[in-house]
Amino acid sequence: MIVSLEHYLCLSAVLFTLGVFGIFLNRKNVITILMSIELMLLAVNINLVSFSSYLNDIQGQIFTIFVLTVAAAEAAIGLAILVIYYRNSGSISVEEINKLRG
Amino acid sequence: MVYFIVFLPLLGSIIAGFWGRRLGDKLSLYLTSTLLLISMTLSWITFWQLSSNHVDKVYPLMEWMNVGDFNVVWSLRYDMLSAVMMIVITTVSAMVHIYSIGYMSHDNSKPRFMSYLSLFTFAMLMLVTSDNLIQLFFGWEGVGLASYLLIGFWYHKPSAHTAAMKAFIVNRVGDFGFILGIIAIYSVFGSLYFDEIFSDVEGLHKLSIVMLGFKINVIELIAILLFIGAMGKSAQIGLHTWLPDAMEGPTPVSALIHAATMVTAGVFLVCRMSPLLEFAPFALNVITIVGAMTAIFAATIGLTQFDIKRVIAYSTCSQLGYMFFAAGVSAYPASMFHLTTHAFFKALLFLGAGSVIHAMSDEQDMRKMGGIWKKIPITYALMWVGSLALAGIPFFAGYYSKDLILEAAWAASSNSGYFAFWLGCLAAFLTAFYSWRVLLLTFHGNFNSSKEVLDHVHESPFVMLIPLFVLALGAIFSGWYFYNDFVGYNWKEFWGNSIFISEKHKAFKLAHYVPLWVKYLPIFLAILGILCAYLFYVLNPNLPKILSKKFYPIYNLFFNKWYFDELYDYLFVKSFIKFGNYFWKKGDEGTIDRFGPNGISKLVKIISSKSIIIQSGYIYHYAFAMLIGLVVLITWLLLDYGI
Amino acid sequence: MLSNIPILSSITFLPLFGALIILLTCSDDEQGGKNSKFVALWTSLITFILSLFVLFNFDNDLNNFQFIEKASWIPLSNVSYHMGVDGISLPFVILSTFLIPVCILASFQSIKKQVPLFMSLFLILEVLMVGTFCAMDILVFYIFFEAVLIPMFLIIGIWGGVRRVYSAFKFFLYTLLGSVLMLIAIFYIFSKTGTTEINEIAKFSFPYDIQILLFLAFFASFSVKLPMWPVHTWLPDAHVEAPTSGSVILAGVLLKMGGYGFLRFSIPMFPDASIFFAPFIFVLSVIAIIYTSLVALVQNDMKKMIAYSSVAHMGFVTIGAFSFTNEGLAGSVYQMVSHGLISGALFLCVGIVYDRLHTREINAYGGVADIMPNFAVFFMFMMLASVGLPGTSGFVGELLVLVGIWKTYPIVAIFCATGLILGAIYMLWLYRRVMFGKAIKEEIVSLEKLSKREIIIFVPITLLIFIFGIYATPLLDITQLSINNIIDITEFHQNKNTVSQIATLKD
Amino acid sequence: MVTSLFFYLFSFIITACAVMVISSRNPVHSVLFLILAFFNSGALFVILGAEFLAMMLVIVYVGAVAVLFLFVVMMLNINFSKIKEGFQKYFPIGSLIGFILFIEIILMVFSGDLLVNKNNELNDNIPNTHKIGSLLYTEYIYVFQLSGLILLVAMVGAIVLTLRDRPGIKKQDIISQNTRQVSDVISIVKKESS
Amino acid sequence: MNLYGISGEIFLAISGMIALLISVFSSKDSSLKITTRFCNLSLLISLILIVLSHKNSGYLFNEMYVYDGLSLYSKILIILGTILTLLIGNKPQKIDGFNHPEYPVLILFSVLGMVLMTSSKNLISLYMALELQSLPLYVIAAINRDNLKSSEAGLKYFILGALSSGLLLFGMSLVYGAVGDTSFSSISEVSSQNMSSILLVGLVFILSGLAFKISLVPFHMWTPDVYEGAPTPVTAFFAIVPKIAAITILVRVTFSAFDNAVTSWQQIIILLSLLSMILGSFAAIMQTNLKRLMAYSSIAHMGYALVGVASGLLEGVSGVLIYMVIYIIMNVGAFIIILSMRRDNQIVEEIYDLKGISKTHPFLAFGFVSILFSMAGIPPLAGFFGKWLVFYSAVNANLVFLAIIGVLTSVVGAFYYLRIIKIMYFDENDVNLDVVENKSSMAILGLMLFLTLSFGIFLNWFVETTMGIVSLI
Repeated sequence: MIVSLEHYLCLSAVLFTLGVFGIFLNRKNVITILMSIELMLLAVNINLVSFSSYLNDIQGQIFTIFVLTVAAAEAAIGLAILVIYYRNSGSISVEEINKLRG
Repeated sequence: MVYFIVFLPLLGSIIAGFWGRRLGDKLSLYLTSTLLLISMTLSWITFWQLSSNHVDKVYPLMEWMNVGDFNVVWSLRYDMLSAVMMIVITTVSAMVHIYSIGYMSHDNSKPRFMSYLSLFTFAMLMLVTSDNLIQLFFGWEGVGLASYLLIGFWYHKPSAHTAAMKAFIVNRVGDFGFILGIIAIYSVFGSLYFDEIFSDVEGLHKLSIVMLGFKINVIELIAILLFIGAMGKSAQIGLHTWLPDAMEGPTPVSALIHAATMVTAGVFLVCRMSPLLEFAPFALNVITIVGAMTAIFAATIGLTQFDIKRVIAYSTCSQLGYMFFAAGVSAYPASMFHLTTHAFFKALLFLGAGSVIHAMSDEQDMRKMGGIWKKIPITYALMWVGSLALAGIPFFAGYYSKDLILEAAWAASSNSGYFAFWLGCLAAFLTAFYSWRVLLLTFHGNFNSSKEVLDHVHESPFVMLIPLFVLALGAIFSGWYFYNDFVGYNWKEFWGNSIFISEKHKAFKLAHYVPLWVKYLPIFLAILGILCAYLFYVLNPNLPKILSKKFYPIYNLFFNKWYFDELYDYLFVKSFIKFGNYFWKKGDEGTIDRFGPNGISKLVKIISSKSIIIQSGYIYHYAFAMLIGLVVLITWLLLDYGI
Repeated sequence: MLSNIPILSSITFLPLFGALIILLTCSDDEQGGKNSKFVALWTSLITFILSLFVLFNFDNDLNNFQFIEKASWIPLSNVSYHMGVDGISLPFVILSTFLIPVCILASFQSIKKQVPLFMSLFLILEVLMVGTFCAMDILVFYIFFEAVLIPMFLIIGIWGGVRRVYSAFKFFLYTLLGSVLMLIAIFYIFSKTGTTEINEIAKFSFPYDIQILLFLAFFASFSVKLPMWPVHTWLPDAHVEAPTSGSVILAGVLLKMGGYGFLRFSIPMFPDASIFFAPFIFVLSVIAIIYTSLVALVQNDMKKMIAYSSVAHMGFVTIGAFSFTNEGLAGSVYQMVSHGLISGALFLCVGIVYDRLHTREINAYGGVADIMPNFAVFFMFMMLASVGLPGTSGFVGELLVLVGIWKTYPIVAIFCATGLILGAIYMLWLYRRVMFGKAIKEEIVSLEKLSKREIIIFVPITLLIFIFGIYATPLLDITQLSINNIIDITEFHQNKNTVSQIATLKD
Repeated sequence: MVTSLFFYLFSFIITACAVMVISSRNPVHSVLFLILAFFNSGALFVILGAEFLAMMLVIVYVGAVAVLFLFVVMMLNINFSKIKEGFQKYFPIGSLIGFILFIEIILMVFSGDLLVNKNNELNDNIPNTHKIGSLLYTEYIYVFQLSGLILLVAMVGAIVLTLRDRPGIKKQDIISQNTRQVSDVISIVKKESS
Repeated sequence: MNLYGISGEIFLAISGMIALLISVFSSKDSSLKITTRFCNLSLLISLILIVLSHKNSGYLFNEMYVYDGLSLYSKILIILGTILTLLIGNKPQKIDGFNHPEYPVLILFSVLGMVLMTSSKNLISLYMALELQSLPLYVIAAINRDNLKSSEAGLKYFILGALSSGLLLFGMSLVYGAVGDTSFSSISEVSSQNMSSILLVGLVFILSGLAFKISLVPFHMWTPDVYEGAPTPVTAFFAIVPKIAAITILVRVTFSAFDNAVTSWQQIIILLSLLSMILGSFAAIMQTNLKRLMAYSSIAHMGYALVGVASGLLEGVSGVLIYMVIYIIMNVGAFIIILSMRRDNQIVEEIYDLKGISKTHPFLAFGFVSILFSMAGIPPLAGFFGKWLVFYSAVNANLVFLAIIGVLTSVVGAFYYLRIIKIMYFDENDVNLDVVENKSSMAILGLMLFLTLSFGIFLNWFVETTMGIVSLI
């Protein structure tokens, strides 16, 4: 049995869905949400790489590199924002981030 | 000359109305009266000229409106019908103007009063001289306006302005019919000019239209609609309720407008439209019946009233009924004849009553009068003249005209004609009765009011008495003088084209050849009426009370004017207000606004407050919303794509 | 010489300059207020004189638009700034330019706060009104038509009475909701015909079902503006709360935009749909006449009563317009002009006593005739004109409408004519309760008489109503040819319909 | 066969780790599972023939990002928060939507529309890293520069947000130390002799 | 390689770094001021460079970067919008509690991201540019770092933004998989032959990601919260500038990459625009916070603008481009007014604080009234013309129902604009407002007011220009 592109895509679909689940079913803290986002990006990366591999096209891998870069940058900024939020409110519980609403 | 006759009163009205205060009371009084006198003189002169040369003329003034075929030109039509009306109007009006100088001497807005009077005269003259229906309607409404203004002249009195309003509105009901009639005429004949209408009527009289599924003969419809207008103005049964109330106005007004001239406008209209009515037999029957009913109905009420002016007002109403049924049996000349004579004697009666009221310090209730004939003998005498004329005692004016009408009704030998005849005879009896009831209650018997009033009773000044004399002359001699021309053997030549009687309708021709008993029955009844009145109010003063108790329901019905006011109040006034409130509260506010703008705005607010619920502030809700959106979009597109 | 000057644009935009001058130079204090009043008055007067110029140079015998000005605006989409007047629009242009100075004069005393703003809003209103009536491009028309909401909203809202906010919102949103659908219809027409020229569109014949939809969209706008029953409920509120001059303009000109719209757009552009909907409109109009007259009868608020009477009178307008007869259409235009004058004057009358007593409750008055005789005369005249007494312009309009409708549907005419009776009832009752009786109340006795300024306001209106009442030909002549055009169109389509019906019967 | 075995192994671990990441109550555990997931993804990349990316994933993600996460988690000293009641209520609908999404992606994957075109024949002689290197600085220089800017911005952003000078903290200030004058520091007070 | 076509952006990047240095090394008190001025200046210069360099159109870097009319148009708008927001937000920054000299630098980089975004012709460059523009935005949303609301706004913006870029990226990966290439021209080619389901799903994901940036319902959820929480000058920037770039790239993706799959994306766009119009109009009614209200208003406006895209016609796109100009004009005006009003030394946020300012500050009130009427779409103000163009194109594309819903929601929308007018003009003044009428702001307000009032005059110029632009996409 040969591992086909579909397999990878299914894996990425699972990861992506889990990431999504992590975002909106998470009631604990924001960091987990950030990690879920990383999971989504991971899914994307798997997609890209597998496509790249099966298409015999290097573009996908290059795209992945940039995605990784951006993900790192995003994580930095996200965590920075998280830190200042924590400084201000003393909590990063998702349930408590609702001062702005309506 | 005709221009002057018509516009001099207008001139007077404008001057007195706008500059009356600056001119001063006296000047405006004399000015308007003088102008009216000139107008009167001129109208007599032109009348004589016309009756000698019989040339009808139309004097154009200016264009009014012009839309396609619908064009109306202001113009003055001078034919015999107009001429007769003009002399009646100007004469009575001039007399009333002069009378008012004395009567209104204590009032402090005389110029206004004179202005209104002159305005009325102008409007009335416009009415009778109009060459087309629209201008006639102008005059028609103009007199209505003047009547409104004059009834409400003492606008401090609630009863006065209520009566004024009532008069205007009831007249409007009539106008409603009239204007529709005019429009119907236009739609049938394509013209509004009398000559053109009358020349076409023969060819079109079988035309009919379909309305609400009914097929209606147009000429009949027009005739009925016009008659509704005439009913309103001439206070025929159903639309009569304003006339008695109109007595709230100053007495000269009652004399001029509500006895001699304006109320006869309906009769004039019917006569004017005679060429058309002749082709509407059904409408003529209606006119006869309504006229006859009004004659008897008003007379019954007149029996029981205590206000001197109201009695005379009901008598006017009754006499108008006579005129109508005369017209209804196609005896238009007779109708016009009665109109003329009636103008004189009824104006005389009113002015006489005014003189009495003046003498009694503005007291109108006959129960508080009595026994004053010695103090005001001239008035008393003149009232006698007027009453005799009204009762139709031979050789007074009323005798000639009223007898002829009854004869014509008999001669019509139709069911409606007989109906009118018998009711007319009965009404003649009642007329005599209540006329003498007035005379006896007012001038004979014991004085029933305070001594101060009695001391104050005095004969009116000459300026008031002179018009009375003039009118008395008319009341005595007009019948005799005009008989030949109006209804006698040369009536056809006299009226010329202004009145048309179809060959089929022979009532007027045959009126002169009725059985003797028909000729003498009215006179007999009149005398009987006088005697009865004498019996009731001099010989046995308790008799009325006994009778009224015995026939209480009937008496009460008569006394309360057949409950017409109450009925109308219930049917229209109350229900209008009820409906108005209902529409306003339940319709506009309760339904349209509630479900319309307010409902929508409420709904919008609800939707709005619901729509921000999703904006809960929680990140997972937000993410969830995004995901739902995404899933929906994908699902939709994939379904569309066919997976 | 004349043809070189863009006279319609001058009339339209001259007040804008006045408004700018006021906005830029007049401060919101006493002196600024005074200056702004006079600037506004003079600007509007000059505009009026200019518009008279148009009136006198208007050729009644030319059967198309005159004083045409055309400047390309968006050549790509074929939209242009296109102005012109014909017999239908000219009377309204003159009516607008005439009423504005009157209104400005009328608000000299009664407006106390933010006077410069008020005056400039009025001038802007004039710009928009005149523009609405002059526009020959449907989009330009819409822009003017809709923009009127802005100044009117502010006028009602800032200078209005107690419930001004509710009324202003109601007015704005009601009419906006109506007219946005028309906007879509305009786009549709534009996209199908490729032109926005009113003349060109009128030549285009839409399929029947499309006509129906387009007609409904236009109807939504104009019926609200007019207003017709049952979308009239904004009017009483707006009138009651608006300042006097606002009510005058509202009743005098803004309502006419709806009627003008029917005559200019609905009927010529969608003749088949108009014929189809005519009975429906008659029913609504008859209901309007009777219903609102009865409602007017029970009002305790003078302005509300007159507002309701406006609805009833506008019922005549629609009936006349959709009778498709010469008389009916002429009557419809005439009725609009005369109602503009009469109801405007009636609102002025109410304004005069309101300025003195600060209440519109009818019961608070009584016996005013004694104290203010001149006013009583004017009020009486206006009241009678409103009732439609012959000799006033109100009569001519109503008569012509009745004639027109009798020709097509006599039964409608009968219902319609009941309006004459009901109108008399409520107007006379109003007059009686306000003016007659003895002046007992302290505040009534101390009422001031009419000032010279107020008399100056009334005299021209009175004269016009009277002249139009006894000499209607000039105005009717102006409108005649344009009305004939409409009739030609509708007659053609009526015949076509009957022919096609016969054809289907044969099949 | 071996490849597929490894594929399933790694895939299973990744999936299990991902589940743990989002469900573990202790954020530190989550981070650790995330790291594990990244390692296994790297392995998958190797299977796919993207060695360079596999290395990068490990270096960048595990070495930098995940550690950063760990650092922050530790620093913030987050309490273990309880799962609230509301969670149960939203769970079914939430999972339903997620599930639909998943099904749809799967459906799409198996719709048969996947095209495997081989227009860009990769020369297998050249190593993956080499290929990327030769392209990254030539054809993709533009994007590469952009990524540099992004990193710069991220740095600036992170600093702007978190750097703050607290007035109370003692800090060595060399310039002020060097420019210190005697007269600024020492004031000579003459003491009156009693 | 001739880098002339990108010289403006290069200049911007370099000057951004210089600005960073300036902000660090200038003295603390004046560094914000100096950096802002420097940034303004460099924006202006880069604008000039862009205008000069975009005279011809062409591609750079393997078709990753394109310079053409569309990009020129939006770059001008973006840079002008940024300059304006920097100018009007200059003074309030200090009062609003943040004094970071890096603020203009971050904005500069974000603008760089935006201008590059509008020039993207490739998924990779699009993604990178998009990230370059959003990362600084996350930071400046939270830049008032001692304020809970600001940091919450930043957090929400970041998380949802990351989620959306995840979606976008997932979509891109799918598209890449389906096409085998990331350039728009290949996508266009493939999508014309075979619009496979994978491409379709990818398209949906991409559009969702972009919809987030334009804040279209249901990807709008961050907008009200972020607008409210972020410092007001930042909100002004958010409301005005990023939307232009996002709309432009949306146009580019739909009309350049998926130009042959109109029927596929048209439905998505219709749905998004419908929902945005409806929700934006309805939800704003209950708002009392000015910034929140502006957020919903911008959602609704984006919905209207999108109607033009939904039409799938070039004239619709031209309408959208003009709509954006009008949108900028109105929002700049509105935010000048919001920014210049203070209560207790705080920027006014509650609409009831505006009570009766028509008397105390007639010019501001007049300006705001005109702008609000314009936003409500009442002719002859600018807003009407925008709506005209987009709804007309919708009608032209037989999307009458969309146009009808559009106008109906604009009536609902009018309601809340009117409410502000009511508060300003109809209510009595009982609030003490300080107004900082700084001259440059007032001059800009005057200009915006003039444009709002007289936009009709310039309409033809815009129509012709944008039609020229879109015909070349």
